[in-house]
Amino acid sequence: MTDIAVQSVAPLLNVEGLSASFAGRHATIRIIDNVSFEVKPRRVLGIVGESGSGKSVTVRSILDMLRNPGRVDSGTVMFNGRDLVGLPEAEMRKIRGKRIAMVFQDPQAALNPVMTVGEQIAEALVVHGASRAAARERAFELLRQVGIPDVERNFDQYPHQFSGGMRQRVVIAIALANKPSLLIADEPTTALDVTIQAQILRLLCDLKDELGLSIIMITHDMGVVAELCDDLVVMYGGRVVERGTVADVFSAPRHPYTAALLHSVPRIDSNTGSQLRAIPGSPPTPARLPSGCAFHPRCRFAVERCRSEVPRLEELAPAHSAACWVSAADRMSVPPEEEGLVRKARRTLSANPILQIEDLRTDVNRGSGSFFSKAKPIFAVDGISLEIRPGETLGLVGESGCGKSTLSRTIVGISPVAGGKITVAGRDVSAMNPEDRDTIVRTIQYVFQDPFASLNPRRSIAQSLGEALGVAGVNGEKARERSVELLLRVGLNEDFLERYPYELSGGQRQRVGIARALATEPKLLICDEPVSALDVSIQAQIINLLEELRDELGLAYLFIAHDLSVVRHISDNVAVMYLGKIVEMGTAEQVYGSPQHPYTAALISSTPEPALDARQEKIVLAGDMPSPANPPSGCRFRTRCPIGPAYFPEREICSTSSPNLKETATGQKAACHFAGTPIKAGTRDEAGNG
Amino acid sequence: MTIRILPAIRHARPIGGMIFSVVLAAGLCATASVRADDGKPVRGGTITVSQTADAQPRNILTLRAGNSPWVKNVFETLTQTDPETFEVKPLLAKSWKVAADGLSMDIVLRDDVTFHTGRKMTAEDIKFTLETMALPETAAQVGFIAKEFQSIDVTSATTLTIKFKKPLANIFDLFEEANVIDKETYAKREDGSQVIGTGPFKFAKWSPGASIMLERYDSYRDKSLPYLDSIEFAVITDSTASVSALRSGRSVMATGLSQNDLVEFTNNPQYQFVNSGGTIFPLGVNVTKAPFDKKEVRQALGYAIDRQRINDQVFGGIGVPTDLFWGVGSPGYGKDQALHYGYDPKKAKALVEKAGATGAKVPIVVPSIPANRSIFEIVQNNLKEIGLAPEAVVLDVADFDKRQVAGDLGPAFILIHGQVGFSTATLLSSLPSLRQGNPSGFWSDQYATLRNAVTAANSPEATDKAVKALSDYMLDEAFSLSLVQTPGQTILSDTVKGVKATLRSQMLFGQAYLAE
Amino acid sequence: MLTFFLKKLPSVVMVAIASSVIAFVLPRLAPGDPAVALAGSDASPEQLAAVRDQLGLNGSLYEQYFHWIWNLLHGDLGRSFAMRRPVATLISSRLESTIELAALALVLMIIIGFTLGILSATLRNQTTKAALDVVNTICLATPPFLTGLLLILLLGIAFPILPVSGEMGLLRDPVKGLQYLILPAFALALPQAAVVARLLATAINSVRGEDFIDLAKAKGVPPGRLMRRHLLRNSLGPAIVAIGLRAGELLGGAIVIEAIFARNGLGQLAVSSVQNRDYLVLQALILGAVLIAVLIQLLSEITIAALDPRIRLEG
Amino acid sequence: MTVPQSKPMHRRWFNPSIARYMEAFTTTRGIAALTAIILISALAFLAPVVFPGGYDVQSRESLRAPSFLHFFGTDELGRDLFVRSIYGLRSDLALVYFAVPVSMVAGTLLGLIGAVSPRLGSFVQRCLDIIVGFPGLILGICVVLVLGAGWTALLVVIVVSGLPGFGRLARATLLSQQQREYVIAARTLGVGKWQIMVRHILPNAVDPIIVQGAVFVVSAIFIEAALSIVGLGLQPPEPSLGTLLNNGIRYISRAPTYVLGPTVILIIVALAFSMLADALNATVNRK
Repeated sequence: MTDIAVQSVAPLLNVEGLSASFAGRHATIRIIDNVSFEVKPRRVLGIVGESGSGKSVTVRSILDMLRNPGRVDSGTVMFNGRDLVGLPEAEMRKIRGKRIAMVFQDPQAALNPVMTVGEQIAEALVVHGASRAAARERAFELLRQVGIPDVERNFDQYPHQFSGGMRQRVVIAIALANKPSLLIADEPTTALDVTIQAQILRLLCDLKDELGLSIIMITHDMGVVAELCDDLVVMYGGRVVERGTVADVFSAPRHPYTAALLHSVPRIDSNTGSQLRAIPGSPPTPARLPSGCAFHPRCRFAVERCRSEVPRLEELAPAHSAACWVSAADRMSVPPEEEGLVRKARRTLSANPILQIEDLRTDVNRGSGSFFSKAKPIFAVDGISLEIRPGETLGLVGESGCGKSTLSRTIVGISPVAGGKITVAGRDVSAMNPEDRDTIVRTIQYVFQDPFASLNPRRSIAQSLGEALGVAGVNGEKARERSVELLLRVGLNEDFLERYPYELSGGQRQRVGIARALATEPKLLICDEPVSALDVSIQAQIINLLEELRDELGLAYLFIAHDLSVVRHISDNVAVMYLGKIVEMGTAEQVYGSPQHPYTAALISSTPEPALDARQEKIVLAGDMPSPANPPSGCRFRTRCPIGPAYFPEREICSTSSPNLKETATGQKAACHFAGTPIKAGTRDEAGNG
Repeated sequence: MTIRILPAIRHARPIGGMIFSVVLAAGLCATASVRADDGKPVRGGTITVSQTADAQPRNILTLRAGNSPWVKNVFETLTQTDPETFEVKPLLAKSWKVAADGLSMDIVLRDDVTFHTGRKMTAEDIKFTLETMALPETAAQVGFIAKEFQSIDVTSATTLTIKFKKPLANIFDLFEEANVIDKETYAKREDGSQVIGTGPFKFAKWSPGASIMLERYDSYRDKSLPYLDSIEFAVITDSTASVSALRSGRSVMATGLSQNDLVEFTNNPQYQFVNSGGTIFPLGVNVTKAPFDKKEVRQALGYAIDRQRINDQVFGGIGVPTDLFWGVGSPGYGKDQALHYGYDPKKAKALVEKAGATGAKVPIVVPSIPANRSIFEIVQNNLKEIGLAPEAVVLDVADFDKRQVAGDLGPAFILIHGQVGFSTATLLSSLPSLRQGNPSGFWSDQYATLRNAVTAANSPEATDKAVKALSDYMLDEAFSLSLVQTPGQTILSDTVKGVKATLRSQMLFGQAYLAE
Repeated sequence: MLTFFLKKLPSVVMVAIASSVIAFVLPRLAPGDPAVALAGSDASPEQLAAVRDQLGLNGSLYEQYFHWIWNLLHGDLGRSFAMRRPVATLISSRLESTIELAALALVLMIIIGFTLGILSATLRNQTTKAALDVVNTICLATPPFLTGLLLILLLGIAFPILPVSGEMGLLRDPVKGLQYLILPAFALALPQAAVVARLLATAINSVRGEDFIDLAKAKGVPPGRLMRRHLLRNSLGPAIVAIGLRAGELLGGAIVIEAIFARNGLGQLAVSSVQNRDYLVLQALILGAVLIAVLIQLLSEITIAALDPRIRLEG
Repeated sequence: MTVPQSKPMHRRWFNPSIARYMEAFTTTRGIAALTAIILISALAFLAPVVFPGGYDVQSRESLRAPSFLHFFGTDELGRDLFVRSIYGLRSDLALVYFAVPVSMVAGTLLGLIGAVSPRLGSFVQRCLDIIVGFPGLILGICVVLVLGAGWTALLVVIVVSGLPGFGRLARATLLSQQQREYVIAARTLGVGKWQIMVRHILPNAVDPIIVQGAVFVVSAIFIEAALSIVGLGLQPPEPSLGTLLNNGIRYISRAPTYVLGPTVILIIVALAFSMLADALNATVNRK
């Protein structure tokens, strides 16, 4: 990622004053307004912004691919000296996929489920004039190029037979088919796990160098920007608020929003004693954009002028522009914020665990058998033991599919227990009879990932809270009082009672979700990815709230997340899960400070950090997590393990015996025959698949 | 066009009657015996006849609409009445003699008759046939006549003697319907696999619900007959479809058409009407149920109903509005009596008021047949005018029939009887409306006496007198009111000649041939 | 596939048993008597009783049911009361007419449905689209018997082009047979086609919102290919379910159409056996229809699985 | 990027779902459907006021062609066909307005039984499958025969015919809702099965059921008409669109205008309700 500053080279793509809007039934809504930027050859431009900032609309406008009823209002998009705006559809089709290609966010959805991957790649060539045979030949080549193993066989597979990472590789192969000069990647790694994200970022990086591509990378993750991009455009409320090289912007952000964004994300190496510096409020929706500078309601530097006049994007330093009245006035970068508030002291921990799990197993294939045969059991949770004491937070980390959600659902009785023992508040509830459930309900509550999905859209907040209070035996006028109390507790107020979820922002909804969980006055909250569906600027608010509640109410948390930084920030203890088993468990300091299991080490290494100094060689795991229906023998991690038999064939023990979770030299427990072995960073792709 | 789904059943009813058509012949263009034969008969050829009801080979001894077009071509009877002269003519019987006391009859048979199996017909077959007619499961309308037999004695292969329990004036009604059957194969007729008779045509094939095929019987006793090689009877339940079949030349003859479809052919010289058989539509009331336990109310019904409008609007004016059940013009059919009840709603209303029945609810049971439903609509309108409150109880035909057989139809009902053509004596016992156990629940000593007088009458004058006396009594009691009698009409293309019909509208193709 | 059928077997058997009971009981609950159809309405009560006895209708209901089931398991459907023929013979003699009608209607339904559906999903011009919508709604809103009637009025009476009543086996005379078939099949297919069209259009429009369509567009795929390869194949599911549901209806539900167009199909047989209370024929028809409906349902599941590699046949 | 919605119509005292239905009647299609339905219903139910003479005024003027005196002509018994058509419409609408809601409620409950007992739920589903498998009209005919022709039988037939459709929809909603996070959330809160059904699943089943209800109105009228055509509809002389068609068909060659009036009315009604279903569907599906 060498920084070749090529200021003089003519841009490949020049977007100038681009505006687009959606024609609604009642009004036309401007989605992006006067967006300008340029992409230089062989450079990666990052476009960063939260939901509703207009970043996707911007790139779709470039290719005239706005969904109905969107349309480009004005502006020019010069590509190779030709204006793409207003180009006839037939002409445009010759550019799409041929000169400019696109990679989408969700590889799950981006591939046609009823066509084989080979066909889909070949189609990209056929529609631009290639013969069938040539297209097929080239498709094979492309599959190899993007690192798909066993190309002959996989060519005729359907997308659903591929893992998420492999699918994204296919999408990239489609994009590269016609050797385009510009690749637009719309959040290409957001839907992927950390280890897979690392793989894909590495692949993009390699391809860029290999093919001389220019890339527009859309993301909300400053970590990804730091890792991959050369130039950066920050968008907010449909406008560009800051533009410059990544180095310049990261070292001296000129717009308060950029600065706040950079600081609101927890760092994997950060001190856990202080609160996160959250941005107050929530990102605006295009339909109700604040007047003046769209950021002013959330900006701590806002002055009167910000409320009334839209700031122009001005070059405040060489090749570094920002749209801010305040920084334009003093031509200075945004001053760093003072340290976050230090949290209140934690309550002392009592000795008796509130939740204790011993050797728990959950069969997710139960009940799907037929009249004639019982279904083969699939243990998504396979022999897990852990305990949580009052006031303590256990962070549970793992990639999607590792069984962490199944574990939490088993604890609250949604998934049936197949084996082992669950003890809640001293009572063995494994049988899940009505009294057991009663104990669980009074002790444990659940905060869900998606605050929209977990609130019934047809029920007002008062009704949703009332339902929870009803279970706790609080009804009538009392319930209302209590609801208000709960709302205040989570930072909302009485006004919200009569509202419906759709009137609330994501952060507000998640607050309601937490309030609902608190209604029965539980001792333990299970937080299942409580912030991953939220915008970056909101995540910090919710994490701060959870920490506050924990400290004030003495709650214990089982905090499930795939984001290692967040887990580090909030947790006392951390457990790392892989394929139904815990592979490492210890205090946050132990696990993050000196990971003993190679999987933990790889996870930590793969997490992109929003800092330039973080650009270092990563441990990139090869391949995907196997299916729990068919786990590998011995150590379940051995197929991907950088210190396992895939690289060190002499380590046969990994294939034959399953390692137990045992104490290591540094104090935490790890389940690895070779715990603590140092790992060489680098790609393991070549050997990993096969 | 009629969509005849349930109503198809209607054609499964017996129809009959030639007397009726003779009377109408003067008024209508049709003639009974079809067209004077012009030109010489030609051998060979096949024709198609369309009929609306399916054949019922099981019921060859009963009058059935689905059998009428073909059954007399496969089977023959002892005697056959000339529809024009009413003269009883010998067919399989060579001669007969009734004893002076009227209690026995000697019959001499032809000796050249063979069944289609090739076996010679003997007196034993006649005995078997007549005995089978009497069996209840045969369900023959005239079966009750055979029950009056004391004995049947076969005296030789060609002679037999029948002894009666009492003199039987209507014995020829029985003979006319007693299709002589083959004792050996009778059981196999049921599914149509072997339908064996002595007629000019053999029963070749039956596709239930679709068609019947008749083929020439080469060993028929008259070597020149029949002229045609085969006849196909296509079952086309839909009346309009029958019309198109006729128009397209696919069929040369159609039976069972609705009045609406016939109207189209009235002025077309290429087609002829054969008015034969017919149907009586009576309105019956149960004399044991209020308000019809009062004679005034029953008589009021007679005055209330506009029979002429029923004839005009439901039957296109083709029928005869009449108060009598007997064949129009048959012995004892009193023209004045037929018009006994004129349409007089005022009088009817007064009668109802007098009886204190104003506002009485009258559920009327109606079979789900278009004609009956339409009649009901006029009847209920008429009854409302005289202050009664009629309501419909429409029953599907199977349900209705079952209740009619059981005589359980409630206070009032509109029936349909297809027995026009039988003698009055026979009708008295075969018509459900009139017989003992009738759904009107009506029976009296005087009624029984008058009925017996009709049955016993052995001269035209006596019959005339007895029937008129009975009619007077029935009109006064008004337990069942005949509303209208309509002829069943058959339509015939002029490409086929020599088609004849029996007294009860069964078609005879023995001498039919295709025009050059 | 075999395991799929095996897995479905218990529920199919259950449906079969339940429908056999219903098919047996329901017609018998209706007042009326198969013997009346034979004895005639003029019969005396004694004559009727004698016929009943001859038909074996005097046994208890249990006896009759188990007798029927026993014979059924031995492949004997029994004998029609009214027509005195084996039920199997009767049904097979009507089968051709019904199958020809249903098959042609099915083909028409698919052709018309897909054409209308694809058109209404692709048309951009709002006016034509609205017009098409109205046409579609009218088709949907007009029941088959009405369509049939209007067709008879138009093509049978006003402009006599096609025969409007009767039939001819396709095997006997393909050209004439088709002439007889076309109007009833069209009347039968039209409203169903509108349903298919509507479902297909909805499905296509919802698939249009999928990311892979954007990807295909970003590849530069032209509209025709986009429709064929991407939109249509992913939208077939609901249409196939609808076609499956309708196919059963076409087979058994052509009753009114058969009446209007004077065709001797299974629908007419069913109606006449209801009228005659010809229980055994009716029972066989009902049971057959239910089983065919179940079979068609399974077939559409198989078809959907064959079209969509993601779906595997499961019990 | 989702299309941003303008703020939905919202009134504090309104449940948002009711508000959404109201929104259906702001589209052209919705307004047209609603207007048509209100007009049709008003005309039908005010028939005794508009035509106080009733539907059974007979005369000798049979089978007349349409004229200013008789808009649709007269029938075989000389009755005004326009009057009879309106009264017939009244019968049909009365039938449909009563039977369809009953069928909707009953079908929904049957479909939702699975929430209480999954076994019972799939059993009920099988039973509904049998109803679907019954050949066309035969089920209707059998029911009418058992109950006797008339209002009751028609009501039962319509209700029963609707059950599979509503039942399946409700069950589909049930199965999808059971996977929804807010239902799982309620379960983890310890909310009872019945309460979950009433609070979460039922309200979500209502949308598709109402749309299907509007669609089924059309089918219900067709069922009435079809049964009338086989002679098992309402009892004479009470007219219904079906009996009018049935009679009209018999006179189609002599008086082709006979069937036209009832046909046009039937199509208008069907069209209005299809459009209503469309309008509701479009609104309900707009998230």
